Amino acid sequence: MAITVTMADYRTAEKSWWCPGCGDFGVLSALQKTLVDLQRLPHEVAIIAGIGCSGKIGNYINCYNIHTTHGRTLPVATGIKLANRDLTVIAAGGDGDGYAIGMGHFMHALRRNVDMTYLVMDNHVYGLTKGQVSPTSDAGFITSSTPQGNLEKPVRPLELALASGVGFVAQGFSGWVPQLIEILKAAIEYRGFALVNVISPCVTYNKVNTYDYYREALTKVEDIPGYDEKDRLGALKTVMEREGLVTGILYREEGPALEDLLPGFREEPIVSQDLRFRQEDLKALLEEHR
Amino acid sequence: MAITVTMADYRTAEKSWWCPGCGDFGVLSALQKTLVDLQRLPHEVAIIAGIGCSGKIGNYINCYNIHTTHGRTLPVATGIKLANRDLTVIAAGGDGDGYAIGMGHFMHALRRNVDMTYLVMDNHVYGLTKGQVSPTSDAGFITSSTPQGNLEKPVRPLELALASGVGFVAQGFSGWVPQLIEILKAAIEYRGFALVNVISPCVTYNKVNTYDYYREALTKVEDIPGYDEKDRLGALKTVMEREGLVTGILYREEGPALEDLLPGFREEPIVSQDLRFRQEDLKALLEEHR
Amino acid sequence: MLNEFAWMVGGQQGEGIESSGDILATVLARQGYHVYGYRVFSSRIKGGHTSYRVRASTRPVRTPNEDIHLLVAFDQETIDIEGPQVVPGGVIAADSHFKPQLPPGLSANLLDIPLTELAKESGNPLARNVVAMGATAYVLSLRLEPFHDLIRDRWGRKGEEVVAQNIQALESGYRFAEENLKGLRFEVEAGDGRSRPALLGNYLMSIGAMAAGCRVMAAYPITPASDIMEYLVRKLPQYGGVVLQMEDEIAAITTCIGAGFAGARAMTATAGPGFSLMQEALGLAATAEIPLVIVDVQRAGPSTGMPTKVEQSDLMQMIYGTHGESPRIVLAPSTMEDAFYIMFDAFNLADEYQCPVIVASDLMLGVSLQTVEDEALDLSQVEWRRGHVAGEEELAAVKAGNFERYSVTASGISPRSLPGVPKGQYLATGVEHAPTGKVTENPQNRVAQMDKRARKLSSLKGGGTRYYGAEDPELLLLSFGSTFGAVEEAREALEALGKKVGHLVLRRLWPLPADELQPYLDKAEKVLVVELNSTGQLRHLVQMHMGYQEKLHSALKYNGLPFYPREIQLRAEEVMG
Amino acid sequence: MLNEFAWMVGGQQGEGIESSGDILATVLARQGYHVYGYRVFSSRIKGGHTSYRVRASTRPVRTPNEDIHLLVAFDQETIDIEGPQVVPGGVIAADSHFKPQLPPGLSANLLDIPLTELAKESGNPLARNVVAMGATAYVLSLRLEPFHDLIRDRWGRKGEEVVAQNIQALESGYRFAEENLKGLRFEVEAGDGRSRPALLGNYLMSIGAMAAGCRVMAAYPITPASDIMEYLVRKLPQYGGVVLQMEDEIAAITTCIGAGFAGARAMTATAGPGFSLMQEALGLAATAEIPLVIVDVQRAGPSTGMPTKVEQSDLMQMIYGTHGESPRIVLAPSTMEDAFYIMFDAFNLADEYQCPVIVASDLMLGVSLQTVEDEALDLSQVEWRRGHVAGEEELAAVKAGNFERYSVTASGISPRSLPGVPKGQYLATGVEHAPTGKVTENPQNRVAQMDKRARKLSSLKGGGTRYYGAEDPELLLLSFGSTFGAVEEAREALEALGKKVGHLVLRRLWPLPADELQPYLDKAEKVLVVELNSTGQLRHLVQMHMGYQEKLHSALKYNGLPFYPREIQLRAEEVMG
Ligand SMILES: Cc1ncc(C[n+]2csc(CCOP(=O)(O)OP(=O)(O)O)c2C)c(N)n1
Ligand SMILES: Cc1ncc(C[n+]2csc(CCOP(=O)(O)OP(=O)(O)O)c2C)c(N)n1
Ligand code: SF4
Ligand code: SF4
Ligand SMILES: [Mg+2]
Ligand SMILES: [Mg+2]
Repeated sequence: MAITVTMADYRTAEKSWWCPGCGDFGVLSALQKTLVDLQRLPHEVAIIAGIGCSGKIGNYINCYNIHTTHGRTLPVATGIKLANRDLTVIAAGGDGDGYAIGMGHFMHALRRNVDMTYLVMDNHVYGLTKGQVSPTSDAGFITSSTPQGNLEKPVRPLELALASGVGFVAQGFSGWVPQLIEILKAAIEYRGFALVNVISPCVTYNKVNTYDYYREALTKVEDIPGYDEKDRLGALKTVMEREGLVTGILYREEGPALEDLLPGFREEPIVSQDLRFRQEDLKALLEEHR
Repeated sequence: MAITVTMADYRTAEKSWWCPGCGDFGVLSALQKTLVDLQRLPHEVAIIAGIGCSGKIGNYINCYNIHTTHGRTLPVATGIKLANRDLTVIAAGGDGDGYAIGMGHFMHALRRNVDMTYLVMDNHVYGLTKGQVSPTSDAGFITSSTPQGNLEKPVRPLELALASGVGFVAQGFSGWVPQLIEILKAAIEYRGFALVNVISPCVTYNKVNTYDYYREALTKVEDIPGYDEKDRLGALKTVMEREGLVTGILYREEGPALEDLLPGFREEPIVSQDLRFRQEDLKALLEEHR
Repeated sequence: MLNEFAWMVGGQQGEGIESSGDILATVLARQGYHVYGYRVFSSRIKGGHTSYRVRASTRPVRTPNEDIHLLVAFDQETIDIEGPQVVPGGVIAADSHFKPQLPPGLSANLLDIPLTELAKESGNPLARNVVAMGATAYVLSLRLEPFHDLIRDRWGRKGEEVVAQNIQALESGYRFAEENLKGLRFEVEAGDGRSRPALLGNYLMSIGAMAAGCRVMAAYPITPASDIMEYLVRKLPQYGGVVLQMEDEIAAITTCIGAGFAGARAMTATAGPGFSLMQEALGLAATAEIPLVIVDVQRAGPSTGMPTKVEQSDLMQMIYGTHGESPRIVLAPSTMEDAFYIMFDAFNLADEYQCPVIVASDLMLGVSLQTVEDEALDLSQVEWRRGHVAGEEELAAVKAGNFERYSVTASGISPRSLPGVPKGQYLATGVEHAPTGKVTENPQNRVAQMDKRARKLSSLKGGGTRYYGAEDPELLLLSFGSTFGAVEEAREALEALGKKVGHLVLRRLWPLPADELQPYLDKAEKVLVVELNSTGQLRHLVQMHMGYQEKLHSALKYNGLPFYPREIQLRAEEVMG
Repeated sequence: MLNEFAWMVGGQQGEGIESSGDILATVLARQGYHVYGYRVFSSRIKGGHTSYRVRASTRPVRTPNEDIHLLVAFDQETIDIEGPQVVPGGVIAADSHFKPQLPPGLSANLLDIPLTELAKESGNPLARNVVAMGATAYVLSLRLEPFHDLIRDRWGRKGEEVVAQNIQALESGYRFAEENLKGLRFEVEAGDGRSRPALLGNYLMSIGAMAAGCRVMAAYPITPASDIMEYLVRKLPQYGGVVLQMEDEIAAITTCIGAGFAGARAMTATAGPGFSLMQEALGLAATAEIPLVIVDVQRAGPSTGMPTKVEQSDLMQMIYGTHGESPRIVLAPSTMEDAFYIMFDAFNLADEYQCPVIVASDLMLGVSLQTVEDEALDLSQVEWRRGHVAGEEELAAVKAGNFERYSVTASGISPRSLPGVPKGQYLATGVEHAPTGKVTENPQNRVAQMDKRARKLSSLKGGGTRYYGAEDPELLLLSFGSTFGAVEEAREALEALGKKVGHLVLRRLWPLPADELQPYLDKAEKVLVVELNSTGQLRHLVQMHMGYQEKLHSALKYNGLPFYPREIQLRAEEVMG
């Protein structure tokens, strides 16, 4: 019984709330296309979105969606994956969501290594709250909350991820959808935590980091001679030297996901298991306290 | 008027609640000695402690102390420094406090770069709550919350700090007090955010990462030929290759602290300024809305 | 001849609706009208229906109302949604470009006006809203010069050509309306000619905070509180202060706690979700006795809820949030002027009582614009009280490290010392502590410290409760916060109908000023508690602490919109029977 | 002949006080005594006074009391602090090594016993507490064999020599006491010979959770809740479940929300500070209608407070925490057995009502040890209700992407679908949403969804309120949680004095089961609400929702210690006048 999944399956009837030209449109269509290419069924996919313009993505993609509180996509995604390991789990949010309020969870998800994809729509600004500085904003960037320019060093998510020891680190650009689809496919198929930072311009509040700017500035790792996605330190060096302006799969290392290591964790998803206890189970437990 | 500060000035009458042999004793005395060496007056020093065995430090050192909620030392310290930039501000807490619940603040303090020292008493375990796994616990470490061994990759604070772009990164060992004093002096004198991760063994709940273990395993950067504290990537390489088992000042780069960049921020501490508004000030503000 | 009129513009978000409203409000305010501007917007950046309502009067106005004299429509949706509010004989000026249609049943006059076309002709295709201003001036019989002045103020920097284009746009709109409406317009009483500033409540609160000495502000962006951070980040540096956008609300509040510990006046501003995240730290400030001011600009909850809609539903959390039992003060401004003054009280009380003070604002108060009288913001009226701060003399006798920061006093208030001051060293902590601040679990000490902290607030005087209306009211309206204006108008309307109605406005919500409430509650036959929430939180608070179960009734609204005076009046009549 | 006796051991933390208490409790439980063990400890790892109290009886015991028959003192501090609780004629067995002194005024008998010395002689210098067990056996006239058995069970793995050493230590203690006390000992009634398991409340709760199908547990360590995580991390993997220690409590609760959304039964356990951090996420679960169970093992607040001391002071936050207005259920177990059963109710209600359920435990219930009857934990008594989960058939008719997860039903409860089930896709969100879950700010929809969520709980039946005592009581004692045992003993004591006293125990705290309370409150002349907090939170809840202001009185305690029966009795007598 070959069910064929098409783009239509991943669309919803909702009118988009995004501004025309917003980078998130590219991300949405890349993600939909990826899931179609992978022939995942919509009901077997869970997308966990944060709060922000980016977090609205759940309104536009037909699958199981949860819109969390601001910054909490990753622990929510962790819970979903533990409860039902058969699902394709994708956390998606903005740079503020993931790297400001969600920073703690981000750093810990990297090392916890539950099998999921984390897709960050990084526009270097707070879109939904109307244009404040974000953790990835460039130094000197002028916003409503930094009228004299951003004074803080930007968070460098790729460098942090590489330094953290996680096994899959990539960056895409919503202006380069075909590459993004390839990255997302690899990320979803990767067994473990996969970071995909996607440069997704905000056409309304970020007049500096625009599509044009990135088309000029970004280099694909495919185009860097001798680039080796297995060399963590090399990847770090490249990212540092190029100030994060690279796209592609920057690092990939196969290894077990947390689910493969958890003692007693079964192949069968928790939600499908028979959860009933027997009186003997109880008895055995009480016996230890006698 | 030469007031001389002595160790006695930094002592309190409190009986210690730490276990005999706890690494935090070494940290406490190194810190006291550092402040004496720097001849800082106790009332000009503010120590911001977290929750944990480590967080009890404020009970034993006579200066202005604040014991925050778990994990919040760094923003509290930020507020103190902004309010009174003349103070010597030292945040101090445990590995759980700083790298678990406090991880988000840690990563952001690194890039915000307010002038303060962050002293982490890293024992790779939760002491005060009786021995659960901590973010820096070794892989496989057995604790009450990881009875089958820790499955997560340890947080590598030094690597993260180096990757974040902060200007001062050091590691000390509470078994090597003289080196620790030198590190702390440099950190306190450094203008900007200075991370000092101190390996401070928990003799009660960590029987793996003991004094003896560290005396064997640790290398001082002074003893690494050609080590260059100005080379960020080199530092990262050394730390990665040696799995964090190095002590000394790993990286130092002079540069302005946030306070030096803040528009309108005065030399005179906020708390000493005359805060009263004049009716003219008010008038001028209202004028803009007419 | 109208002595009051209302205007509305509606269209898609991102189409300049907000600036249209601001322009009209400013022009009217400059001519001596009292103005109230209220925006309805949604959680998206571009697109989606939005509206801006300007109410102007020769008397002070403090709330929006439902009757619109002129509706400017940039799309059909605006006519469909907002049209029913247009008064009989009112005008709907709609851009010809979308071929406007009056739905059946509307008795308004349609002015089908080529806004887009006229703007293009003026040479500035973006000047659509200026054309609409021209039509507005005609319909409301307003002089054009003040619009000219404003155009010069706004666009003067861009050169004479731009000014000329806008003036042309303005005049073409006026002329078009004149030619087509042919005298079908409203005559309005002139303003008193006094120009008044018109500001958002969020700005008045920010100015109040600065004026009250706030020099450290740390926050995290959130609708509808972000304005406060954004205003202060522009202004505070002029006064040596600093604003930091932190990584989250926990960092924001704890930064303020640090600054407060060090002796600065520090505040944060947030809305529900951020306020929930602050609960743990709130308890720290209360227990370590650190002054702290939190502004909660309430929006429709729970959870993310409706970020751009108004509600007054965080009251219970303000009072009962955080685990355990700890003192805090909750103040609610109910007028724009008080949004300014209340910040002085907030900082004074925080310093005097060494505890968190929560200012309960709400979206309507925060993002509405209102004219205020210049004299109404008067610094000579404010006090400056910093509480018991032990200086060098007082500390001179202290033995090193023995300062009793948490001494058990009769008032419950203990002297505090500030870092940097010799001999004042102590440990501030959220752990239960001895008078020196050092940790102890001694049961007697525990009770002494709990009682001391609780006792502090028992000396609070003067809750600022205000009363309006009849001596012996049949019905007492009880309100707080932004509903004030609507409730007052309802009361006046009822009074005009010969009903004996009173209106009691709470200012201090916690500790509940029972002494101030009691005489009124005792006297009233029935009490109608008006609140923008679904459960009647204030009503329950009164029941819990004062009783009066049988007398209390609720007027509740929780669909995201503010109360209109008429709704309150109807509910009041229902309750009076 | 005593049918009940109490024993205490005291010394410095880290000296094996806890294991001494556990040994005695186990031996007594094996012999058929009903046992209650209560530890007093502090927030430090080594050093600092600590004590462990074991109360044993031939009848069930549910609370510690103040009278001690035998106090084992490892230091002078123990004698000074705990000595006054020793009954006249009781014994203080103190280690000679610290030269024990009876302070003036104590009428107890001092047994100056070389515990350290005798341990050394036994060949195991660490066996000091085993020597003390020997003395205990003598003083309380207990047979030695059960101690032998326990020694074999505990140390058997370490080889015969260790066993022999411990047996020698035990016997030397017995002999020393025998020789020195010369018959000065208590005769106690024998136990019924039924061996009963003795467990911490935290463990019973953990077992209850597992038995109720909880398979995902995420938490962050915190006293006194960590036991739950630590117990489950050892046991859950045997049943295919998983426990994760997260980076903080926000991660813990949101992990549970994710698991709940996916259809697992998930829980977190925490204490006050962690619970405060969970406030924002609590509102998400309530608004997105995701089942969630949170255990709050309350400790003395506010802020960090006294982490190792008991309090019941998070009640208001459980009910009114988080911004905005959202449904939740709060249950409080008041017995050890119910700590087990209540987890079934918690998970059933969370699933049925699709909302957070908070289990209000407290430190005393959590870390005390008590014997339970084997039959008392009976799985055939429990129900298994998962609420309305739409399966494939029900979803078959759904048009792609149109499942109405939040349909507005009469009961307020809507069908939910689980990820992985075809056609059930929807958006779960804390933003106000249409029936499909998609974001909308429509005012009518808003009211419909708010009312729907609120309506859910109105169908809740059976709060589980229990009543004990006189038909027409002069005084009604109202309690919840761990004070149950003490209140019952007080009631029995008053009854024995001929007073007509009733005792009403709440189980569901929220929604307050007014229907169950009312008949009792109506009948009672006076009501004494017993709670371990300083403001009378339950009392205020009753006032707020039911009135009865004049009848209600409070018995409060907030020094960190549990209520003793006598204290409640005294307060009751005071109130009765
Ligand atoms: C606890 C909390 N704080 C603040 C907010 C307000 N808020 C909504 S979205 C957002 C940030 C948006 O920035 P980002 O994550 O970069 O998303 P973008 O809109 O740029 O896609 C903030 C601060 C919130 N919803 N919850
Ligand atoms: C919000 C909150 N969660 C949990 C705790 C309990 N707690 C106290 S200390 C601590 C961790 C201690 O570990 P660490 O920071 O490494 O300090 P150490 O005791 O090892 O020095 C925890 C989880 C708390 N106090 N507050
Ligand atoms: S504001 Fe920016 S991020 Fe948000 S929808 Fe518009 S373009 Fe996209
Ligand atoms: S438990 Fe460990 S960290 Fe805590 S005081 Fe003892 S040795 Fe130090
Ligand atoms: Mg963004
Ligand atoms: Mg630690």
